[in-house]
Amino acid sequence: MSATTQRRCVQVLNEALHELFATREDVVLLGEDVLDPYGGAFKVTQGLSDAYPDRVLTTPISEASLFGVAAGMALRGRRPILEIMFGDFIALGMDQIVNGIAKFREMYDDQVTVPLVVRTPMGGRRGYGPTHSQSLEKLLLGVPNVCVVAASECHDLGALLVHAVEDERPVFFIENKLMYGRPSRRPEDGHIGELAVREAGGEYPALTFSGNAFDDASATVVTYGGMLPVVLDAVTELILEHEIFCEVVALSQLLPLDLDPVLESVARTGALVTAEEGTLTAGVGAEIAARVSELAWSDLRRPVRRVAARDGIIPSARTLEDAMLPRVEDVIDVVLALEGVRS
Amino acid sequence: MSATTQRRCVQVLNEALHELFATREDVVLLGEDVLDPYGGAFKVTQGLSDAYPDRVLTTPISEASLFGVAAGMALRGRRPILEIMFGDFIALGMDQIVNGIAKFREMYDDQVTVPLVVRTPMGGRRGYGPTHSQSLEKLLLGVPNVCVVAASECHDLGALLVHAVEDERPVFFIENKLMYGRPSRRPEDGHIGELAVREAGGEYPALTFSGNAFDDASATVVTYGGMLPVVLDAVTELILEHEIFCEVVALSQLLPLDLDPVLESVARTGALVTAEEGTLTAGVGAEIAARVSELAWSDLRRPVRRVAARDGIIPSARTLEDAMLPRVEDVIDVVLALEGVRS
Amino acid sequence: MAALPDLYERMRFIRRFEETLLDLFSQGKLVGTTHTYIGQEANGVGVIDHLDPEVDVVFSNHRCHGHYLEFTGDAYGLLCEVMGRAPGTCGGKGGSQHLCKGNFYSNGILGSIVPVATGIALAEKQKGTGAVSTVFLGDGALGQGVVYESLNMASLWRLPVLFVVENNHYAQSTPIELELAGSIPARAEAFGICTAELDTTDVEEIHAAAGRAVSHVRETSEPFFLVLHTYRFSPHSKGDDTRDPAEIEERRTRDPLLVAGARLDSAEREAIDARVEERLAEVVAEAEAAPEATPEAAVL
Amino acid sequence: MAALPDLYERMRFIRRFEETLLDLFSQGKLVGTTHTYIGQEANGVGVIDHLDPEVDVVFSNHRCHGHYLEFTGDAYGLLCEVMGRAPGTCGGKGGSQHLCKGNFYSNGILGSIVPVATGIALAEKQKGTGAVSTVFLGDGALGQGVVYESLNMASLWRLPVLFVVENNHYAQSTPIELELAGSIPARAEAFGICTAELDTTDVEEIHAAAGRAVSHVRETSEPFFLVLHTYRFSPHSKGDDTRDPAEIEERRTRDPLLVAGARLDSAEREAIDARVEERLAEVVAEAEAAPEATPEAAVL
Ligand SMILES: Cc1ncc(C[n+]2csc(CCOP(=O)(O)OP(=O)(O)O)c2C)c(N)n1
Ligand SMILES: Cc1ncc(C[n+]2csc(CCOP(=O)(O)OP(=O)(O)O)c2C)c(N)n1
Ligand SMILES: [Mg+2]
Ligand SMILES: [Mg+2]
Repeated sequence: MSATTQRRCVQVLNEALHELFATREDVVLLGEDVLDPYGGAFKVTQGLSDAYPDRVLTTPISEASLFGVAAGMALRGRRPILEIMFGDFIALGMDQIVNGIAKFREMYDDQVTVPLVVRTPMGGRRGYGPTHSQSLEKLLLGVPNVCVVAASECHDLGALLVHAVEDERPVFFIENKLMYGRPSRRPEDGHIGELAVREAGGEYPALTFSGNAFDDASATVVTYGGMLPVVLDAVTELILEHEIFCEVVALSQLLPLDLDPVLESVARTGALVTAEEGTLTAGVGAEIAARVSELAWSDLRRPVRRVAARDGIIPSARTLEDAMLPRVEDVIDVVLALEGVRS
Repeated sequence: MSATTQRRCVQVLNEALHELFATREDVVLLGEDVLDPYGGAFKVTQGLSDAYPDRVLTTPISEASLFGVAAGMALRGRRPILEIMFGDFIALGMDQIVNGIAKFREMYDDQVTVPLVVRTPMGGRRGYGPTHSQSLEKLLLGVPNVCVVAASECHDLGALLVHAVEDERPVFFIENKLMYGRPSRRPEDGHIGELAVREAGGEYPALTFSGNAFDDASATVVTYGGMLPVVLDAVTELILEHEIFCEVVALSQLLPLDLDPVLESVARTGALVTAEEGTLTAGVGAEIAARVSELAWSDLRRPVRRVAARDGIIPSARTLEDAMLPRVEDVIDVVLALEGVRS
Repeated sequence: MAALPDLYERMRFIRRFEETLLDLFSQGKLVGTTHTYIGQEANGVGVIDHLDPEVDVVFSNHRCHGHYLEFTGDAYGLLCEVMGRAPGTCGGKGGSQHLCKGNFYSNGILGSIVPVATGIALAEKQKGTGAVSTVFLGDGALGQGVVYESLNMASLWRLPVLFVVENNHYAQSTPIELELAGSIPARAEAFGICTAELDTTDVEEIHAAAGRAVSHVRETSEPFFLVLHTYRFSPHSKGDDTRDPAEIEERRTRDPLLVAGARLDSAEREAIDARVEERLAEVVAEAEAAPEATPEAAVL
Repeated sequence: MAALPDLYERMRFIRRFEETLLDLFSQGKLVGTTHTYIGQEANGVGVIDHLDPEVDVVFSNHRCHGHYLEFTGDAYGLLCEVMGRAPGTCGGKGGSQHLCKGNFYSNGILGSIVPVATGIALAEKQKGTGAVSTVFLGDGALGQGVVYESLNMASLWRLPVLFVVENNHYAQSTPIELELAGSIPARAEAFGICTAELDTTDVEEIHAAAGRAVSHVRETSEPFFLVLHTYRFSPHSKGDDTRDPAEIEERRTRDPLLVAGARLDSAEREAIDARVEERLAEVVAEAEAAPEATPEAAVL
């Protein structure tokens, strides 16, 4: 294993923050418990306040206002990075997001921009219970004029974060709790593990994975963020146990949605499955399914299927949580259930 | 015109509130400026505080907490109706909604229910500008365990509201600003105006409209709330100008989605258009399109198309607002653009 | 620092501008909504005169026209904006409640502007511009929790924010007794913030107190909380007013324009009034002649 | 009204329960998270002893085990809940932070419980039950604006809410100086709410002050704001603690168990301690033998 692949994702993000702070004077970071030696609940900001005491601000527990404070700073030429300790707490900021952050540029007739980044971890599988395990990025998809980026361990996390900070738009940078501890896995020689990978798109690219060198495949699975490893395990098992090949598209930009890589893959495979960790209804998969059904109507041999968490709370007990969140088997089952799947 | 059809919608809602207060001691109403003689910004609560001074509470401007206060009351056996003056302000309550109201029952293992009703007007076309014109019910669709009901002038508004108050679930009862002033239009002899109407579903039924007695039609248009009159005008014009017949399904229950009436209509028409006033991305239409594409795959002759507001702010100037929100012509254009539309 | 005739003229202009808006509404030349500043002019004029529009920042709320006119002087941009004309400050997109020009901003969600103004103060402090970030809020907006979150942060971080509470004793139709408990200044003092409280319509008194408040913020880079008890004569927005007419009449005896006007000699006052009418008529004529905002502008 | 041995026993039980949880965590028998009440026991015990679990209501936060045990006496339900066992209070769905049993509730979003507790008080007042609605919050949670929105409503509407602030001087890793400006009691006084403030670990003192607070709420149907300065000995949740160990050691000299224990004769104290161990061992054994929560239960 090379040095690159051994860095954990939390470290990659942390280094990107250090790089940003070193290169841009206007970057500031604020959030709860972000100071050293604690360095944030998930340790992403470690070392930052020691190095840049004036540009790292630990805050009271006032999420609603923090979004507003970051917006005010962004309006006045700073590049604030707001760390929200758990993604579940973005609900506290919805008014500032919907009625402020997302509106200022357009309603003020392009006289201003709001270049802020909200970094926050989503996702369950740690037994944190109903209010600390959700994948709420879905709540942001209906908000025009913001950008939602969902990092995965196979993306160039550092580059994504740097782009987010340099973006003139407000960017919600969704991290994942389990991802932090995993090794960053970047393509080497066009491969990650056994799978061939292509990277395409702009600043927040999508990765397309294939187990058979982009030859005929049975279906495309589109996913993002913390759900990617689950999907990769599923497609690997589909190859090994069922000799079924799927392509996987891992998006990093959820809003605005750029579905070109998905459409290209669907043109090859004729079938699409969406997979996300959030609850099913009105999830990312809904918008993707609606768009792809319309844009790739003639390519699709069967309806788009969605894999997601059940519509309900995320229980604390691991047994219950496991049953509620989408698993490797769920992805496999849906692919196998696609009528006439090529094998 | 009969007496029934002459009542304006605001009056129907107001009478339903009076009926609820007269029949149930546990019903209370709270909100900003709801006291007489003012009777609420849109006058829906008129006469209520004079008649029931102890059960109508005017509140400080504290939307975030109001959702919590209503939740606390509902947990303890009251039936609170919370009026939120403009639907745009539900963003202020998202935390209470997502992390409290929607969770209590299930995360407390069904030991409690949270039977509250949030009444709020959505919608534009009055020149109120970016923060007072939105259709934000889309933000609620991704929240499991709540019920979203969108009233339209053709539904039995009073019955919908009574059911909402009697529902054990938290119900978001979406009204529409323009609807208030319009006459309530209930089916008479199975017709509303020239269109035949069928009502189906449970407590929050859907209405299916047909211009040719449910004979062959070219497409189904599914819509709700304040968008219904726009769609009805469009289908009427399609009949008169283009001799194209569409069925219209006006949902009243948006969450949980019950799409049976849509599926039945699509089985007849083979095509579906969704129409809503909210912005396109991650709207109600996305979830409907995703579901119908999957469930009615073999019935659909063409992809589901969506009509919605452009993804952006809703400008104040009426010229700009008109250009941004979906209009009669937009519905007509999309129907006409359906490949091979039957005429 | 403006002298009384000047302060009077600006108040008079705001008054007549707002009355004109209400007229235009009745004539159907405006749609949407508007919240006029009639009766409260001494506050905006008395406070904002101490600010430098090139450096300082103002964040206002739904009742922002007076603040906007005083800070930017741009009556034409505002009238066009409210009328939905293309040369409007925000091209017609924002309308009455959502203005932005230079260092002036407003937004229509009560309370939510306060953390943004706090963030602005933080940015300006970090940049070392010496700017004062002033935010205007009503008694009703004090119901919003983000106000207290902001007071806490402004105090903790020693931010140069001037919070100006215009307590006109009503939030829409609701009298203050039904929306606000306890004491307004104590709410800021509890966070360790200096406060001052005035119950006057005298622009000179307000001007003096505001001068001290602004200096405090500018010199110490600490927040200040200025409470101005006031009254509005016009309805909340355009329409119905459920207040006791006798109460309004009683308040009109302390009309800030009367108070200030009485100190001017009548010839001077009449000359000012005439100048205001003239300027306003010009602005109205120009705005009425301006092209409507065009849909193309709304397309992204 | 409980006597000292009783209060001591309950504190001791909470202490040992929480220590046991941390042990089980280290052994990998628990997952997720937990926030222990170690060091703060005198607050929960001193306050809740005045409440009637049949009538009164408690809403607690992330650090809720002590409150739960004192109010419900249900150690088995709590341990099963935290361990993800089927007989857990909420069938394993809620876990450590999201408890509900009878008139007890907790939730893990800081501050957001306060308006809910306020609504509970409003409901109970309307129903005329005479219930006191008690809500526990930390110094950190005072950063949340909904707390002030709730204080305003509780005062305006004269609601029977007892707000109990447990100021343990830290919010997670953040010392109070970096999260809180001004004065804690003044924040409630500004809304016209009566307050009391205690800086003690003596359960008898807390018990007495809380008795007065609860009586005030019950008799006047008005809110009360009780500020208890305190300290936690254990880490914020399970793991890392960035506080100065010397500070913790110094605080341990005022351990509420030491303070109360010193007033008991040692034979009595030892008998209590032994009884606590016995009861706890039973609870642990039973919980370990209980079946895991089953997925079926999670399906709607
Ligand atoms: C969050 C929010 N809630 C409600 C409203 C509707 N509204 C607009 S102005 C107003 C009253 C505001 O009262 P106050 O803050 O005292 O200002 P005033 O109108 O008296 O100047 C209300 C309720 C709003 N714009 N935003
Ligand atoms: C809205 C929200 N923000 C952040 C958190 C994460 N969090 C849990 S406990 C805690 C510190 C709370 O401090 P305090 O209120 O003083 O209570 P203590 O833990 O000291 O008992 C934080 C930041 C949360 N649970 N909810
Ligand atoms: Mg007011
Ligand atoms: Mg604390």
